[in-house]
Parts: sequence; structure tokens; C-alpha cells
Amino acid sequence: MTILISLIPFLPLFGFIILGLGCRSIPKRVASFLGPGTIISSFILSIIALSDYLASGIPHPTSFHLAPWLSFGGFSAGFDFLIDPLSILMMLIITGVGFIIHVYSIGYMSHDEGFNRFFAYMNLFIFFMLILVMGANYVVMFIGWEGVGLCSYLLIGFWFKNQQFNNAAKKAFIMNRIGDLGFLLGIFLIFTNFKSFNYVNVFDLAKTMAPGSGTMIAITLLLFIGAVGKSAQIPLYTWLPDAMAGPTPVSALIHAATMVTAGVYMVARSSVLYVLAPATMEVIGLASLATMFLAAAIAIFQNDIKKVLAYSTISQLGYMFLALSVGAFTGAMFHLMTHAFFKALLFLGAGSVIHAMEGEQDIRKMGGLKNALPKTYWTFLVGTLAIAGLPPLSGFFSKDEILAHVFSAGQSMWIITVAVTMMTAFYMFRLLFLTFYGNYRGNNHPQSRLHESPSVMTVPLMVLAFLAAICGFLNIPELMGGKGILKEFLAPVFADAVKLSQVQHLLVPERREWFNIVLVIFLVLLMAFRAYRRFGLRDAGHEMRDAGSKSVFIRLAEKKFYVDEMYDTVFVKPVLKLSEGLHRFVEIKFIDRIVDGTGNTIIKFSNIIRYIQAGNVGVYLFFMIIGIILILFFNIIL
Amino acid sequence: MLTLILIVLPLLVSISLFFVRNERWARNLALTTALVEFGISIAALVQYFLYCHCQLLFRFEWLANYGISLKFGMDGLSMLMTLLTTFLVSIIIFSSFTQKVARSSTFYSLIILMQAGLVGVFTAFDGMVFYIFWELTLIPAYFIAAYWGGENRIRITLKFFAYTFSGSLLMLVAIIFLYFRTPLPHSFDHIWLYANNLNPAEQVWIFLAFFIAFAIKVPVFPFHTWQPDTYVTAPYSGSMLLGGLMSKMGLFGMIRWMIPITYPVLNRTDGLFIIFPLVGIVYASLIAIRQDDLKRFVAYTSIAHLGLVAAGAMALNSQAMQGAMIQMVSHGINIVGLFIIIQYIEARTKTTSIRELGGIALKAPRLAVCFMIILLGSVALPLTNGFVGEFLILLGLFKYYWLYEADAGLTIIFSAVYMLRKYQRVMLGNTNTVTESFTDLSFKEMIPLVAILIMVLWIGIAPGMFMQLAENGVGQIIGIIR
Amino acid sequence: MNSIISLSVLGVLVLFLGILKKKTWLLPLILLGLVVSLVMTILHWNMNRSLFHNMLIIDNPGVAFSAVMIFSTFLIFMFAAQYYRKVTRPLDDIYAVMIFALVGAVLMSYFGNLIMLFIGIETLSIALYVLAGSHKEAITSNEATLKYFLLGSFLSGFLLFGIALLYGSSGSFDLYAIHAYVVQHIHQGLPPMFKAGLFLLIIGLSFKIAIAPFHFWAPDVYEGTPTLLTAFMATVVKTASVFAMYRFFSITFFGIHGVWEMTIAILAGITIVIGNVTGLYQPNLKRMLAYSSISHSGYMMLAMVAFSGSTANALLFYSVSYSIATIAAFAILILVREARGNDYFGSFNGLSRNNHIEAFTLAVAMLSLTGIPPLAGFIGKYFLFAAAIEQGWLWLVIIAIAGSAISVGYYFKPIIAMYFREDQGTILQSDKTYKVHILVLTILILLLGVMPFLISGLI
Amino acid sequence: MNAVNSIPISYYLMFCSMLFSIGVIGVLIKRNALMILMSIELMINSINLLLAAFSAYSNDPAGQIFVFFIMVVAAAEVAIGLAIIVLIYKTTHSIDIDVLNKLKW
Repeated sequence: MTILISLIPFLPLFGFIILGLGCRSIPKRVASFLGPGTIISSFILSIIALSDYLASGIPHPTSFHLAPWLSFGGFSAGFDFLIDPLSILMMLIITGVGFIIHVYSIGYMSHDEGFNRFFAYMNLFIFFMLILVMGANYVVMFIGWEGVGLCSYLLIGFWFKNQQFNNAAKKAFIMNRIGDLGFLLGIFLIFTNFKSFNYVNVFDLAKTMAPGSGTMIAITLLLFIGAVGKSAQIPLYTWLPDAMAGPTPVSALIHAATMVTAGVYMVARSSVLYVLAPATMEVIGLASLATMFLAAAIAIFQNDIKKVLAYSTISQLGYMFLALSVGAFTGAMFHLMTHAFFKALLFLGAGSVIHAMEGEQDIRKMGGLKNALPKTYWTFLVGTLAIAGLPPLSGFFSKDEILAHVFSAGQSMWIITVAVTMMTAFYMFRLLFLTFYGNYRGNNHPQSRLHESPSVMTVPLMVLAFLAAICGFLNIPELMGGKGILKEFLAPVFADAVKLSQVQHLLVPERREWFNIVLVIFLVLLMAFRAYRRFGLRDAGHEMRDAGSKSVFIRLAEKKFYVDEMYDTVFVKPVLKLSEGLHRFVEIKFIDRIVDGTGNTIIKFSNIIRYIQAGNVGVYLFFMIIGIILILFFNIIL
Repeated sequence: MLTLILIVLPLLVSISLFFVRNERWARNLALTTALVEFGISIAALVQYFLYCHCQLLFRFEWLANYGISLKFGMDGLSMLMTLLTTFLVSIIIFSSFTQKVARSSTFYSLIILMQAGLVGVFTAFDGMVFYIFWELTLIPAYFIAAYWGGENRIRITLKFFAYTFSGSLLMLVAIIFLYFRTPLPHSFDHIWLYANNLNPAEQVWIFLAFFIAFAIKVPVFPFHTWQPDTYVTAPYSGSMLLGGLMSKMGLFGMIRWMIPITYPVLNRTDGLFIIFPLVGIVYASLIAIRQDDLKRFVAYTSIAHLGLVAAGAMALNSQAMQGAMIQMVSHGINIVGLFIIIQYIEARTKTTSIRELGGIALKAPRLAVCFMIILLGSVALPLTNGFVGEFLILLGLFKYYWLYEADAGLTIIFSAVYMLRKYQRVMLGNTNTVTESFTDLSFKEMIPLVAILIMVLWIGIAPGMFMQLAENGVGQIIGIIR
Repeated sequence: MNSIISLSVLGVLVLFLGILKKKTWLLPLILLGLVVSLVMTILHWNMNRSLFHNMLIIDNPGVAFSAVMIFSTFLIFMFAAQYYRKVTRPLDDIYAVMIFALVGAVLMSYFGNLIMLFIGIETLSIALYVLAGSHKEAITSNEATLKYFLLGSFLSGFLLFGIALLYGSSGSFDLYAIHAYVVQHIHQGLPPMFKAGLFLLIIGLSFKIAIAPFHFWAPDVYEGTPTLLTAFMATVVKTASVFAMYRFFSITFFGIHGVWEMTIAILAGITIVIGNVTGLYQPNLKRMLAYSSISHSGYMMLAMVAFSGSTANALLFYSVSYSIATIAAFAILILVREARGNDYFGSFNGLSRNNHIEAFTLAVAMLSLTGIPPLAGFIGKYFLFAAAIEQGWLWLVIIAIAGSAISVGYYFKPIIAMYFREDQGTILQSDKTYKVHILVLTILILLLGVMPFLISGLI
Repeated sequence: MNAVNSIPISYYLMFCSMLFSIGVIGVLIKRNALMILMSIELMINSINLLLAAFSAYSNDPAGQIFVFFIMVVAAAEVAIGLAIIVLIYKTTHSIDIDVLNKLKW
């Protein structure tokens, strides 16, 4: 069994090595088999792992010790894997969605000369992502944590001729690094308190500790900083929109479905620690609310199809963290899953659109594509409905669960959340209508050349659309007579957390819950309708007309609230100035001058005292007599 | 015995090399010597692990009535550093084959002499012998840098020599003073020196002397100003020797001599002296961000990285010190790798100015990959050698004082910033007139880099052996401190 | 004793040969005679006897040092042939005077009586006055000899006065008698007259050693004197005077401290600073070597300051290493001066291109003088520093350390010129034997560095 | 004998010291090589006198023997000195010591 489990991550690694070494020698068709092939096989293995887990009488988590790694002073952090529902779920998502996207990429990247390199990177990413979720201790998780960061760097800057893209990649890596420092500190704090890195030992010890203790809050906050960096929450979210520079499949896989959700996974994984730190939960709640709202607000005013989706991703991640903050861990994971499906679907759809438009990404230049790209349109529509949260699509169920929890946790938070849901619906439908409805506005690219993508791209779309449509039924709440399969599946993971949870849920009467659901659906539909009224029927010229009357808020939102600019002036520029200044003034003008100065002073001194050697006997005699007198004086008179 | 051979063989070879006039022979003789040395050190390693960490001691009463004895041995620390030395010297000599060297027989004889000195420093168990070898390395280093160096090399190298030499003289006084504070009969043997009976005040002075001497060698901020110029002006082999090995002498000296002898000072001052390297980390990282010359850039990064190591060494707990040992090895490997890459780049483009470079990755994917992996090593990505050491050091510092760790941890961010910046400017983007005709690495050029990459990944993925060596060595030191 | 006789005889023989115009026999005879007397000296080893009522005391330190001085003279004569190649007239007089000077030096290393000390010193000095001026045509040589003579005889006046006072207070010239006197008076403090005598004696000797502020003659005289004889002054004379001082202390103040240490410590400190710092600015090697010799006499004073049993050893080793290195440096200097007319550092440029051995030798000599391990110079410095620290003269050692740090600045000038500056093309004329001699010196420096136990444990 | 002993030793000492000092001062203030040479002779002779006196007081011949040695040596010194001065005079038609300062710094 250990072999099979360990094969799950190492098959992609194997693929990476083959593709990486033989980068230029391997023909494309081989690569296009090898790349997805490794993923599908590890997907199958994950299913085996799942079945094995379920089969084993009373399901219990199993951990495998693969190899020793760091060992010092009796402590050790080895390559250990933990197989429990949480990791199995993540593995399935990663490999499943990963496989679909790989297949899609075969078509999408077909014309790129870096084809093999692309698949090598993608495989490497899958490897690290699996390491991240399968690790049985925080250090192994950190390996994956940093590794996926590296892969996202490599893939964002995939077309490295363009320095803009490279900057985006660099930005992503560095911002992640900032988070990672927090994460690392968290790990150290854990180690110093629990004398171990292993989840099991740590949580067992943690359970015994008093809730709300300072160290616990510190640990969780530090870990959360890591999550903020990885999952693009305020204040470290600005890298994600830029990350759209990468090829669209990358955005779908890394920056929507999997990597960015690592933070959510990590918090869920350490749920035991988090429930013991209510203060941290509060912080997470506030941060996520702010992120949700801000991102949604920005998304409404974006015109780049991928940017809209990027901001929507940020805001959806906010949903998940909100769920975590109110202790709805299952809800968070559920939304993570559904979001993985429909956001991947949306991105791939967008990719197909871009592919058809031959690189055009500005939705103002699109419109009326639904005739040209029917498959893309329908799948995209499914995705939109799903994310907007309309029944019976997956998004409805996951959002509903979160909303329910939020409502029971606090009315005010609920109201904001609903508002964000409405905004989500609005910008998604805006995107949909601007892209596929109205009449074609592309000026530099004739409508005649539009063409539906090849089936290697559209089939994945359909698969994802199907999943996005139905996977909500995995977890139908009791309210609707479902029995929450996923909830039961994940229950053992979160059992302790739920037991220890500090969040007090006020009991909500069923009728009220039904009311909320209906209300939300109604509001969403309303938004969709408004979006249709504003964007669905329009033609190009009209779009630009009401550019005049814009409130301040809108202007700010269009400029993304100048956050990037602020960071640039507050952090980037000062650092560069400092670097310059330190070198010019401190290094050369001060420290080095002291060093050289010592030498120069000695030489000057030498130049002075050598004139005592006047060359004149009289002077010599004089000095000698002085010396003699002094010596005799000090030794005899004194 | 092996230890003695390790030291004597290169000495003899370097002397004989002076008289070899045929350049090709000189080159090959030098390389073979280096490889044989490497082989011997491997043999020593095997022996070390087979016979329960016996210290391979060699002892000869050199100046009996002055308490000086030629005592060499191999504990974990020495073994680790010796392996590093022999490995890197082979790499350095081999990588120097790609370019033409004037009076190469002298050149290689100096390098081999340097190796002898380094091995002596790392294996000496006698204070005075340690000092003698310590100075012995200075001569070849100086001559290599000053004879085969770049512009205004004379001034820079003289500064380098005078600066480091004054530091060492301080250490000499300290060692002699220490000698008379050892239990009777006085001896320079490290065990005697450890068992000194200094009073607190004397301890402080001894500590300062050692600290300054080692800090200049490493170099630790603010004693570092000789270093960037020297790295820039020295020939590549010289920069590699300086950055890869000579800087380690300082850190090794801290761990082997300074800390066991004067740790009470570190305890009493409560981490005051860790602040120097910590400041250096941030300071050098910040400066590195805006450096235009690749060699100067590497020089500053090495100040930052070694600052971290020095901090770890002085944190006085086993994790940090063990991490420091590992990180020394990793840094040696990485910096040599970086210098090799810069050497190749300059050989093709005749410039090390980042402003003029760019888009090399398009022309030379192999070089790009090697550069990227070594870069990852030095930004301490997990599964590369950089991570293992830095993780332990930071963990140890964290146990020492969390704020120090927070400061030192900034390297994680800064290293990413400057490394990626330079990588982007040099390798990525579109080619320009300078890099238009850039050719990818030849097989011969690949060999040293591949060897380095193997080490980078080996230490990163399976550090077990290295960690055990480090742990054995550090264990004794910590045992003394406790 | 025999060595003294043999040397004197040798001198006389040399003069006779001169009369007989047997020019070619000169050097062989001298070298042979030196070897013979060296052997005789060594035969005195371990036969501690005193001659003529303690006028001369033959003990191991004396033997060792006189052996060193004879050996140095031997080395210097090795280069005489090359140096006086161009000179046609027989040089019997100069050689003879050198040998007589050596006799004086040997006397100084055996003296057991202040009279003997005085005679030794004067024999040495008067011979040196002649040698300094031996290059009659050169005005610099004349100036040198005049300065040396005036200052020398002036200071020997003080020396004499000191001796007289010592005699007056202790009633004897015999060192042991003086020792007895000191032993009985040390407790209620030595009378001022005795002290005055003591310090005047020290002053007189420190002039010969060239200790600040009595060092002024050294640079000028060294520069003006013919190079070969400068080498003689810098090595033999210095060794003799330093050892004479040491001998005086070691016998008269056997086991007694604290009368003169502080004074000499201060003088030594000043000397080290002045020698090194002033040397930093010198544009030519010969004058630079003068300052280096000043600073080294400062280092040797550490042995007087840290006055204990082991310092004789330290002093011996130091003077050996110093003498060899200095002679080597002068040997190269002779060649360069011959080939390029002057001895400014500029004329050393690119020496390493065509003259590997010469360049290497000079480099080694310089490094040894700087005190870089594993060369002899380092071991010598180490012995002295160790002795000084053992006696608790840390501050003085710190000054000495600073001095040697500064000394890098000038000792490296020739190295830099020879190895790192552009070639001048001229090749030094030096025959095989000369090269061999140079190599011997280099090997000696290295050997003493690697195996100091060869002579470190002698006395 | 009595004649000698009738004067206390301290007088000799003072007298000789004065003579010596006079010689020193002469050396210091004179610029003429010959005069300096003479002053030095004065110094040496004062020492001779002192030695003689000492030896007379501590009935011990050594001092007076030493005086003879000193005289001999002094004679030799003077001989050399005069020779040197002559040499100097040949080259630079003066015996003023200030003329000779080619060698300095």
C-alpha cells in the first residue's frame, strides 16, 4: 500500500523528470500522452486509496513513513504521508481537475514551442501540490507549500520573453514568500511548544491546552499569514490578478482550482489549533469579509475576462475563509471542491474564448460569441449559474451551507455575505452577457475567423460542466432531506475541532432558513436580470456612453482602489532607494572610509614623522640628549 | 595518517608544481592531485563511519617545550569541511580549464598550496598549528588575487591582506595569552585551550580578539568592506576559493575555537554579538538588490548568507550550530556554482554588468536550468541544500530569541527578491546585441556544474549523512558549553 | 678563545696577502678561516670556563651567538665577490677590517668584564667607521662615516661614563662582582650613582642597537654605506650589541627584576612605532631595510623586557631568522643595484618574469620579516611575543602586533613591484654560485620555519 | 696618596661631571667637526680622571688600567676621526657638519 500511496505524488515527478531532461528531444505527441498520463494514473491511485480507506472496516487515518529527511537532536521531520478523508478529498480534486486541465492544455498549448516545458512544469506542480496535501507533518507541507509557489512562478513567467510577465511571476513568488515566512515562524512556534511537527502529535497535545492561550493565538495567526499569502487574501492578494499573465490552463489549475486553496486546506487541516484560538477566528472572519467584498467590487468593473475571474477567485476564497472562521470546516472544503470545478470550468471557457479571439482578452471587444462558440457558451453558462449559486447547481449548495452557518454565527456578517453573493452574480452575468450576447464588437479581429475550439479542449469543458452541475448533490443539507455524504466522510477529521469549537451557533428555525435560501435565490436572479438589462442587449457604442457619470466609488473600483500603486510607493520604491542609499552613503562613504582612513592616517603620520630624520647631525645630537636627559630624569630623580 | 597525507600531499605537489614548466602537465597534475585528495577524503569518510567516529588522529611533538604539537584529526566538523574543500578545489581547478591562464603552473601550485592550508585549518586540533595554517592560506589567496586579478588589483588586494592579517595578529595574541591560562603543563592542544581558566574580564578580551579576526575573515558586517572589491577583482578561481572556502575558515574558527573557549561571554552579553551578523543580513541583502556587477552582487549575497550562518553559530544551541555547519557546506557549493556560471557568461559576453545582459535563457537553456537550480538552492527552497541549513539555523535562532529569527527570516524574502531580480535581468526577457550570439554550454563546461547540481539536490533531499556528521561534531562543542 | 685568536690571525693573514698582491686567494682564505673559527667556536660548546679572571666567560649563549655572527659574516662574504666584481684593486684592507670588526663582535659576546665589553665595542665601532667610509669617492659614503663616527664616539663617551659610575659605586668592572653588589643593595634600593651608570650603559648600547631615540644614525649610515657592509652592520653588529646588552643583564641582574624593564619597554614601543611607521614612506629598499632593522631591534628589546630564562633562546632564534632574511634581502639588493643603478622600488618592477629565484628569495625574505608563518620570522616573533606575554607585557605586545600589521605596508612593496607590476626587461647578472647561495638562504628561512626545534632548544 | 684622599670623592665626581657636561655642550653647540672631536676628547678625559679617582679611593688598580685602555682606544678613534675629517674636507671643502645632509628622511 505504501508503494501505491507514494506513487501518487511521484508519478507526476517522474513525468516532470522525463519531460524536463528530454525537453527538446521528446516529440510533442509523446509529451501530450506522458503529461496527462501520469496525472490520470495518480488519479486512479487516489481512487484506490479512497476505496481502500472506505473499505477498511471502521475508517481511520493511516500515515506512512517514506524516508527520513531532517533529523537533529533526537527530533526528526521525515517524508511522512497522512491518508485521511481530507487529504483524499484534496488528492481527488487535484488529480481529477489536474488531469482535465492537462488534457485541455494539449489543445491550448499546441502551437507553443515550449510545449514540453509546459507539461514538465505542470507535472511538477501536481507533484508539489500532492506533497502539500499528503504530508503528515508541517515541514513536508512546507515543502509542497514552497514548491507550488515555485511552479506558479515558473508558469506565470512561462513566456519569459515578456518582462511584464516575468515581473508578475516575481511578484507572485515574493508575495508568497512573505506569507511563507509567517508560516515558517508558525511551524517553529509549533515545534517549540509541541516538540514535534507531526499533525497527530501536535493536535493530541493541543487538545489538552486551554483555549484562547497566547501561544495558540500566535501560532494560528502566523500560520494564517502563510495562508493569506498563498490564498491571496488582504493584504497579500494583489499578485493573483497579475498572475493571469500565465497561460490560461495555469490560471485554471493553479490560480483557481488548487494552489490558491492550499491556505484553506491548511487552516482546515489545523482546525484543532484554530478552534482553540477564537481571536484568530475573528481575525480570519474580518479579513475574509473585507477580501470578499473588495474583490467582488473590483471584479464588477474589470474588462479583462481573466482579471474578472481572478478577482472572483479571490472573493470566493474569501467565502471559504469566512466559512472556516465560523467553524464550518466541511462547508469550506465543500465550497473548495465546487469552486475548483466551476472556476476551472470558467477559466477554461475563458481560455477557449481567448483562443478563438486569438489572444484578445478585453470583453468590450467581444460580444455575441454564443453563436460562434456554442459549446464554450453553454459550458460557460453552467459555470456562471453555478458560481452565482442557483439551484440545483453545485455552487448553490456549497454557498447555502456557508450562508447558513454564517447566519447562525452573526446577522451582520450574513448581510455582507449576501451582498457579496449578489455582486458575484452581477459581475459573472455581466461577464457572460458582454462576452456571448449582444453583437460582435471586435474591431481588429474579423468575426469570420472566430471558430469553436477543438474537441480536445471542449470535451474537458463539458466534463467540468457536468461536475460543476452535479457535485453539489454530494452534500445536500439535512434541511432538504439530504444526508450530507461529504459531511459524514470528513466528519472524523473535524470531530475534535467541532467538539472544541468556541463559536456558539444560535439555533435557526427551519422556516427562517428556507426564507433565507429563497431570498438569496431571488436576489441573485434579480442581479442576473439587471446585468441582462445593462449588458445583455447592448452594442459596442452604447457600452462606452455612460463613461461620464461615475461615482467616486466606481472610479476607485475601476482603478482597483490603487492598492498596487500604494504598495509600490510604500514598499517597493523605498526599498530600492534604501538599497541605493546604503551602498552609496553607508557602505562607501562611511564604513569603507573608516577602513581606508585608518591606513591613510598611518601613511600621513609616517609622512610627518619621517621629517624628524632631518639628516643633520646637530638635530640628531639634540634629540639624543633630550632622550638621555628624560631617561635619567625619570629613573634617578623620580 | 590519512589526515597527514591530506595535508602533506598537496604541499609536496605545490612545491613540485613550481618547477613544472609544461603548462598542460601542470594543469593535469593539479587536477589529479585534487581528485586524489577528494578520493582520500572519501576514504577518510568511510573509515570515519566504519570505525565508530574515530578521529583519525595524527600527533607529532613539534615544539614540545612550547606546548605546540602538530595534532591533526577528523571529527564531524573537520570531516564535513575537508570533504567540502577537496570537492570544491577539484571543481574549481576543473572549471578553470575553460579559460586561458598565464603562468598556469604557478597558478595551480598556489591553488594546491591553498588546499593544503585549508585542510590544515580544518583538521588542526592545536591552536598554534591552526593559526599557522590559517596564515598559510592567506599567502596563496593574496598572490592569486593580486597576480591574476582585474583592474586596480594591487591596492585592493593589499587592503585585503593587511585587513585580514591585522585581524589574525589579534587572534595570535589571544591564542598566546590563552596558552598561559591553560592548566599546567601549558599546551595549545584544543582540549587544554577549552579547559582554560580565564577570569571574566580576560574572557571578554580574548573573545573580542577571536571575534574580530573571524568576523573579518567571514566577513561579518561591519568588517566586510574588503570583500566585494576583492571578489570583483580576483580571478574566478580566486573568488571561488575566497567565497567558497576561505570564508568558511572564519565560521569554522568560530565553532571550533571561539565558542568553546569563550562561550561565557556570549552567554553574558546575551546575544549582543549576534546583532552584527543580523544587521549584516538585512544590510547586505538590501545592497545586493541594486548591484549591477554580477560578481559584486554575489559578494553581497554571500555576506548576507554567511551572516545568517554566523548568527546560527553564535546562537549556542545544537540546532542552530548544526544548521550552521550544513549551511556552510551548502553556501560553499552554491557560491562556487554561481561564480562558475558568471565565469561562463563573462567568457561569452565579455561583461558582468547586468544592465548589458538579458535573454540568455533563450539561447542557452542548459545554463538557464543550472542557474535556476543553484538559485533555488541559495533562496533556500525546500529539497535544495539551502533549505536544510537555513531551516535549522532559523529554528535554533527562534529558540534563542524569536525576534532574531524574525530578522534573520527576512533572508527568505530578500534572497527571493534579489536573486529573482538578477535572474530575470540576466537570463529572461529578450536577447540584445550582447547576448545575441550566446552559445549554450559545452559538455566540458557542464561537468563541474552538474557535479554542483548533484550536491545541491543531494544535500537538499537526503541530508542524512551530512546532518549526522554535523551533529557528531556539534555535539562535542555543545557538550562543552553545557 | 681559540675562535678569537683564529679570527685575529685570519685578519692579519688577509692583510699580508694584500701586501703580497694575492688578490685571488683572498676570499677562499677568508671563507676557509671563517669556517675554521666557526668550528672552533662550536667546539667551545658546553665547556663553561672563564679566562683571565673572568675577563672572558665562555658559556653556551656566548658560543651560540658568536657562532651566529661568524656564520652571518660567512654568508655576507659569500656575496663579496659579486659585489666587488668591478673593483680592480685588492680589497684586503676592507676584508681585514670586516674580520677585525667581527673579532670585536665576538669579544662582545664573551665579555665577563666591562673593560672587555668596552674594548669589544670600540674594536667593532672603529672598524665600522672605516668600513662605512670605505667607498671614498662617494659623498654619501663620506657623510655616512662622518655621522656614524661623530654620533658613535659621542655616545661611547656616555657608555664610558656609565661604566665609570658603575665602577665607582660597585668598585669593580667584573660582572659577577657587580651582581653581588646589586644583590646586596637591591632591597634598600640601588644608589642613584649606580642607576645613573646603569642607564648610561644602556643608552650607549642602545645606540649600537639603534633604539629610538638613538636610532637616527641608522637610516643615513645604512643608506650611505656600501651595500655589502650595510648588510654586515644590519646583522652582525646588531646581533652583537643586542646580545651584549642581554649578557650584561643576564649576569649582573640574574634573577632580579624591575630596575630597567619599564624604561626599555617604553623605548622599545617607541622604536617599533617609529621604525614601522617611518619605513612605510621610504621610496627605496635600502633605506626601508634600515627602518625595518630599527623596528626589529625594537622587537628584540622584548627579550630584555621579558627577562626570563627562555628569552636567550628567543633572542637567538630571532636574531638568526632576522639575520638570514636581511642578508637575503641585501643579496638581491646588490644584484638589482648593479643591474639598474639604483635601489628604488621602481627598479624591482617585473623582476619575477626573468629572475624567478631572485624574486622568490626576496619575497620569502620579506614575508619572513613580516612574520608570516610558516617562515622563520614568524617563529622568532612568536617566541618573543610569548615570552613578553608570559611576563605580562601585553600592552607592549599589542604595540608590536600593530607594528607588524603596519609593516605589511612596506615589506610588500618589493613583492608587489616584482610580481604585479610591468616588466622592465633588464635581467640581473648573477652566476650559478650566487643563485645557489640565494637558494640556500631561502631554504634556511623555510627550514627554520618548519623545523624550529633545530635551534630553538639550544641554550 | 693623602693628597688624593684629602679631597672628598664627591668633589671629583662633580668636577668630572662638569667637565663631561662641558664636553657634551661643546658637541651640541659646535658645528665644526674638529671642535666636536675635541669636545668628545674632553668628555673622555673627564671620564679618565673620574676612573683614576675611583680607583685611588678603592685601592684597586683596575680603574687605572682601564684608563690606559681608554687612552689607547681614544687615540685610535682620534686617528680615524681625523682621517675621516680630512676625507670630508677633500670632497666638500669644508668641515662644517651642517653641509653634510644629503642623506635624510
